[in-house]
Amino acid sequence: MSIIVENDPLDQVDGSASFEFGATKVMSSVTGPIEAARPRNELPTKAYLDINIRPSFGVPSTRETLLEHKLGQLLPAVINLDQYPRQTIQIAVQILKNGEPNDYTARQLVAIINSVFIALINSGISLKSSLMATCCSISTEGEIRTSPTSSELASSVSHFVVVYSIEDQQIDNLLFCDGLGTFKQQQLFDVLDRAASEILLNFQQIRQAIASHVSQNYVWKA
Amino acid sequence: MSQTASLKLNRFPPDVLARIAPDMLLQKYLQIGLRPSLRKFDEFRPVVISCAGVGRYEASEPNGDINGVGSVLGSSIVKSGKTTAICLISGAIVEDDHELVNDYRTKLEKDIIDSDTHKDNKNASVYTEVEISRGASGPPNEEEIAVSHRLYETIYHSGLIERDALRIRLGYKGSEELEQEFVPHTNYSFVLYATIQVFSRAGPVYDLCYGALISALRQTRLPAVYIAEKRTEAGVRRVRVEEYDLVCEAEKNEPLKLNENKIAWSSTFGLVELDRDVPHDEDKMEIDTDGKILLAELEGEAEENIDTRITVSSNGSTLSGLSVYGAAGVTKEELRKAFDLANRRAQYVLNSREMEM
Amino acid sequence: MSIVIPGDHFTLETGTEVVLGPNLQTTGNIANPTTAGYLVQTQTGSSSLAYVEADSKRYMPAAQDFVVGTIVGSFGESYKVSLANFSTPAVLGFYAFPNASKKNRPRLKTGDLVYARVASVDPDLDVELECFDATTGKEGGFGHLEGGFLFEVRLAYARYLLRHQDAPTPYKTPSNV
Amino acid sequence: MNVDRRRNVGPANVKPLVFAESRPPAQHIDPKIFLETGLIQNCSGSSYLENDKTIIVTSIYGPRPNFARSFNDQASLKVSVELSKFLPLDNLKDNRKNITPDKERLVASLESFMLSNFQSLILLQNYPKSSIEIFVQVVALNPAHSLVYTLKNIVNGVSVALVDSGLNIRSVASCGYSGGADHEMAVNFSGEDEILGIWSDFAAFDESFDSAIDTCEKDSLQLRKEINGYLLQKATAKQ
Amino acid sequence: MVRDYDISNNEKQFVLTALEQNIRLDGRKLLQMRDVHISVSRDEYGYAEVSLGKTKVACRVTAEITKPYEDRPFEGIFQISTEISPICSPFFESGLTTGGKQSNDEILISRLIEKAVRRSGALDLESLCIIAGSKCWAIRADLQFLNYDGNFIDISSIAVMVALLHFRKPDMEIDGNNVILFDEDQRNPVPLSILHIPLCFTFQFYNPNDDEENIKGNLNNELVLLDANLIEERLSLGSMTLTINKNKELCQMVKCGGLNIDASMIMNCCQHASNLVDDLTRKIHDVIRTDSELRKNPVEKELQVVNQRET
Repeated sequence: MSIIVENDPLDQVDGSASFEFGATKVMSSVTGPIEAARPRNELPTKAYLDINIRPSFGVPSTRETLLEHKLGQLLPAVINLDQYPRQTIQIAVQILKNGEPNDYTARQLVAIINSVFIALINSGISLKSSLMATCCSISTEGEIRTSPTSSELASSVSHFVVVYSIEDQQIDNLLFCDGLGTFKQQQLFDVLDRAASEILLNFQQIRQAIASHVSQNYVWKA
Repeated sequence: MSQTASLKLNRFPPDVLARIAPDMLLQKYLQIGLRPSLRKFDEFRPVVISCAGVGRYEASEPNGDINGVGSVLGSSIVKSGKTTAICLISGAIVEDDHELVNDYRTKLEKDIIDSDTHKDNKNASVYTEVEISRGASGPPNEEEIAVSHRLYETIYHSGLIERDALRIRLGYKGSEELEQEFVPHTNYSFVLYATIQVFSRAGPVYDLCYGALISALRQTRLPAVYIAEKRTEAGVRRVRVEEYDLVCEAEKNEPLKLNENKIAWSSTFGLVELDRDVPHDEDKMEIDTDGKILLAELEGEAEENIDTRITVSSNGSTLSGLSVYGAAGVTKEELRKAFDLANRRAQYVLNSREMEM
Repeated sequence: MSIVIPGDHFTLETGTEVVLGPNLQTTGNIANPTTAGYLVQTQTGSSSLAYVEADSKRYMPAAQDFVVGTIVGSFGESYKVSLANFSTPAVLGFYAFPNASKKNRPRLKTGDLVYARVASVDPDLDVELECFDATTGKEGGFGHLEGGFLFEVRLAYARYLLRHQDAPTPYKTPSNV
Repeated sequence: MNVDRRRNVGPANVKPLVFAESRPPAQHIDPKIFLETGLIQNCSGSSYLENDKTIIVTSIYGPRPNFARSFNDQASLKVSVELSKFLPLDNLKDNRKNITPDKERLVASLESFMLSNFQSLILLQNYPKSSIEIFVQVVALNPAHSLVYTLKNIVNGVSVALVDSGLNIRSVASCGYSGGADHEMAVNFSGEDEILGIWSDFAAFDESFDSAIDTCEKDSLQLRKEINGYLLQKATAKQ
Repeated sequence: MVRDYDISNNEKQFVLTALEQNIRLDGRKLLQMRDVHISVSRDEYGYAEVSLGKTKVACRVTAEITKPYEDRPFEGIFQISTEISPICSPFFESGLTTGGKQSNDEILISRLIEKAVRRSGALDLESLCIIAGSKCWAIRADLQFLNYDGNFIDISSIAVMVALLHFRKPDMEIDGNNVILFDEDQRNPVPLSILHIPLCFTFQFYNPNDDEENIKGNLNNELVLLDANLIEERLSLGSMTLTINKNKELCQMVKCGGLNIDASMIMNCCQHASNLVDDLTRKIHDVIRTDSELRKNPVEKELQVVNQRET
C-alpha cells in the first residue's frame, strides 16, 4: 500500500499526524499530559485517556464511540500511563476520508491507530514499543487481501484489523485483532501471517517519516 | 519511656485483597491451580436460556394460545452464573430507499447492472440498546454504547440476517394475494430493534448480551402485513402526498428467517502470566505451565483486572466476531486454545435442550 | 548519532556505571527508548551516560531546570504558576523568595511572569518552584520579569540555545526582548 | 436537529407497527402472582414480580453515602420507574385527569406517588447522610392491565424488595386494587390498617368510594398473605 | 472547569503597545487580513480546505434524499454542523465530555455561520425539491476545525461557501413516483444553485488605555483590527462580525456587547469589508474554475464509459 504520512501538521496540540493510505485519510492529535478537566477523570495511579473521534461527515454516533472504545483497549498496551498519575492525555481524531462503505470501519481504524501512534511519538509521551496496524479481508473464494479497497471489503466474507508491536525492527506481539464476518481458525492464522509481513514491510515508511521529522527538528545538527 | 514498635503481619480477607491488590490475589490463587471465582481455568459459568414468553406471537405457557398482544416480536431470558439478561425484540416498517439511491442506471440497463449494485448491503442487523442495571439512571454510558454497537456490527457482518429476510410481501386483509395494479411503487422492509437489560452484572457482558440477542432472534416472528388503504392526502399548501396504511395481522405471522449456520455463541477469555515471584506456600500443589494461563469467562474484581482478552463467537466450527487486545500480546497457540474452547462451548450451548426451547 | 524509536532495544554494558538520561526505560541491562530521537551515549571515565535527545512541545518539569512561568492564581501560602498552557500548574511558595518572611511577602499579580528554578518533581505531587539560588540563598536573577515578550519555542531548540551561548538568536528562551 | 448520539436508533423515516386487533384484550385478570427475591446481586435488595404476563423487577440501592448535599439528618429517598421499550402503553391512562399523558409524565406521576408512600414507611431517620434509591423496571406489561392495576403490582414489588434489602421499615406494605366499570382504585396499606396512599379516579366520596376501599382492603389482605407466605418460606429455606 | 490559555501581562502589554503603533505580531497592518489559502479535493466533490495563516478548517458537503419538512413541502433541507473538536486546540472541549454542552465560542460560531450562510439564502432551497411533500435533497455541510489560530468565523464562511460551490449532486430523473439517480460515469453530476456568496469579516476592538474612557466618551482612541490571531483574539475586548457579498450587500451585522465603540467606526468597517470582499470572491471563483477545468471533459468521459462496456 502506498502510505502518505504528514508529521506534526497541527500547531496547537503537542503532537499530530495524518495518515493516508488508498482512499482513507485520518488526522490525529495528542495533547498531554495536561490537567484533568474534571475530578472524576483523575485516576490516582495512571493517566486518563480522553479519546475523541469525529466522523468525516455527520455527527458522532455510537459507531464512533465503539471506535473510541477499541482505541482505548489498544493504547494502554503501548503508552506508559503509570508515568503520569492524575494527568489526562487527550487524543482527538478527525476522519477526513472514509474510503470504505458506511457499515465498515476497518480501514478507518487502521488509519486512526497509525496516525495516533505517530502523533504520540511527536508528542514525546513515553511509549513502551512501536506498533503498526493493517487490515485484511477474505473474499468469497477464500482469498486473503491486504489493505482491501472499498469494493473488496464490500464483497468480502470477513475482514480484520491487526496490530502488532515492533521491536528491534521485527514483528513482536499481537496487540490487537478485530475480526468481523465468518472465518475458519486456519484462515485467521493465515491472515495474521500476511498482516505481519505486510506490517514489517510498511513500517519502514513510518519509521522513515518519523526519522526525517526528528532530523528536521534538529536542523542545526546537520 | 520505652516502647517497642512491632510490625504486625496484616491479613486481608479475599474480597478486601481483591480490591486493594487484585493482581496479587489473582496470582495467589493461580499458584495453587485455582481461580478467585473457584472455577477451573477453562470452565465456563453455567448458562440457562429460557423463553420470556412475552412476545406477541409467543405463548406464555407451553402449548398455550399465543399472547396476541403487544408489539414485542421475540424475547429471551439468558442466565449465566448470577447474571441475567432479558432481551426483547420489536420492529418497525421502513420504505426501502436503497433501490432509490443506488439505482444509478437508466431503466433500460437496470437488469444488467442490478446484480452488482446491491452486493454491498445484502446483510441486515438489529438496532440494539443494552442497559446494564447499576443503580443509576441516565443515558447509556460508554461501555453500554460500545457493547450495543458491537452487537450491531457483529450481527451485520456475520450474515445472520439477510436483507431479504426482512422484506415485506404485502397482502390483502386476510392474506389474499395483492393484485398487481394495487402494488405500491415502493417496497417495504422490517427494521428490527432490540433492548437488552442486564441484571446483577458480573463477568463478560458482551457474551451474555450476544447470547440473549441470538436466542431472542430465534424466537422472533414477523407479522404478515397488508395494505389497509391508499390515502392521497392534501397536505400543506395542497401538496398531494400518497400514503399507504400498512397493518400487521393480529395473529398471522412467520418466523424470522435466520441463516442457521451463522447462529453462534460468544466466549471471552482472559490471558494472564503466572508470576513466579509472588510468595506462596511451598507445600501447595504447583501448577506447571510455562507462559500464560487462559481463563474462561473472567468474573469478579481480581479476575476482571486482567487486561489481555480474547472474545470470539463460534457456531461450533466456524468463527465470527473476534476481538483480541492486551499488552501481554497473544500468540497463535493461545488463540488456538481459546478457539478450541469456544468451539466446544458453542457446540454444547447451541445444541443443549434449552436452546431448542 | 543514530535515530531510535520505541522498541529499538540496546544492551547496556554490565560492570560499569551507567547513568540513564531522559526517554529511556530499562529491564535488566536492556534499555528501550520511550520516544523517537537521537540516541546519545558518552563515556566519561568509568561511567557512561545514555539518553535519547528528543524534541517535543509540552514542557515536562525536571528538577533544577530554569523556567519562565505565568502566575495563574494563589492558593493558601503559594502561587500557582503555569509553565505550559493546560498543564497542571506548578506551586511557588510565598517563602520561596530570597528574604521572604511573613511580613515581607512577594507581591505578584495574576498574569505576572516569573523566572524560577524547579525545586522538586514527583509525579504524585505538584511540581515545586523556587525563586532563589539554592547555593547562596540569594536572588540569583530569579523573580518577577517585567516588560518584554514571551516566545514559545520547541523544547529541543530551547535546550540547544541554553547549551550554545553563541547561538545566533537571543540568549535565553523563553526570553526578554 | 437533535439526534441521540448515544443510541443506535436506525433509520429515521420508519413507521411503527400497527396491529389489527382481532379480539378484544382479555378482561379477565389473573390475580396469581409469582415472587422471587435476591435475583440481583449488586444491590441491597431486589424483587421479581410476575403477574399475568406483567413482569416488574425492583432493585434497591442503599443506604449509600450521599455526596449531593452537605448534610441531611435522614436518608434521602429516590424512586425511579422505567418502562422498557416496546411496552404496550395504550392502556396506561391516567383517568383522574382524563388525558393520555406522554410516557415521561406518566412515569413522573407514578414516581411521586411511590415516593410519598414509601417515605413514611421506611425509617429514613435511621440513615442520616445517606441516600436510598429504588429502581423499578417494568420489563413486560400485559396490555389489558390498566395504569392503576400496574401501580398495584409495582407497589407490591417494591414492598417485597424492601424486605429483601433489610432496610428498617415500619411494616410490610401491600397494595389492593378495586376496578369497576367506570372507576378504579388502588390503596396501599401498611400492616396496621393504615392507609399509605390512595390512587383513585372517583369524583365524589360516596358509598361506591367506601365500598371500593373495602374491596381494596380485602385484596390487600389477600396479597399480604401471599407476600408473607413467600417471605416465610424464603426465610425458613435459608435456615 | 473551563480551560483557557494563560496569557501573561507582559505579552498583553507588548501586543497592545505594538498595536498602538499599527504593528502586529506577525507584521501585518491593523486592517490587513492574513493570506487565504484555499484547496479543493480533486477526486471527490464538495470538499474544501481553507487556511488563514495557521488557522485551518475543512468543510465537507454531502447530500441525501429525504422527506421534506411537513411545513415546507417545496423546499429541500440544508444543515451546517459546526462542532469544534479538541484536535484544533485543547482549549475546545469535545461535546460528549462536557455532556453535550457546547462552549460559548462554539455556539457563537454556529449561530453566526447559520445566519450568514443559511438565513441569507445563499443556497436556493427550492431547487432542492424533487417531489413536493415527499422527496427532496438534504444538503449537509460539516465543518472540521483542524487548527486554531484565531478567527474561526471568517474562515468558516469561506470554507462552507467553497465546499458548496465545489459540490455536485448526482443527476436524476423522475419517473412517476420513482427517482432514478445517475452515476458519475453516466451523467455529469450537477452543481447546487448558489444565489450569492456571503463572506464574514470579523473585527476586534481594543483599548490600550482604560475602558472607562470609552464609556465616559471623552477619548475614543480604541483600536480596531481585522482577522485576529490567537493571542489577539484572546485579548480582545469586543468584536463585530459583518457578512457581506460581492454586490456590497450587508447580510448580517453582529456585535455582542464588549467594548463600546464609536458609531462611525461601524461605517468604516463596512467600507473596509466591502473593499475586501471583491478580491476574496474572485479568489474563490478562481479556485472553483481551475478545479472544474482540471476535471475530465464530459464527452471524453462518456466515450470512456462506452468503451469500457464494449470490451
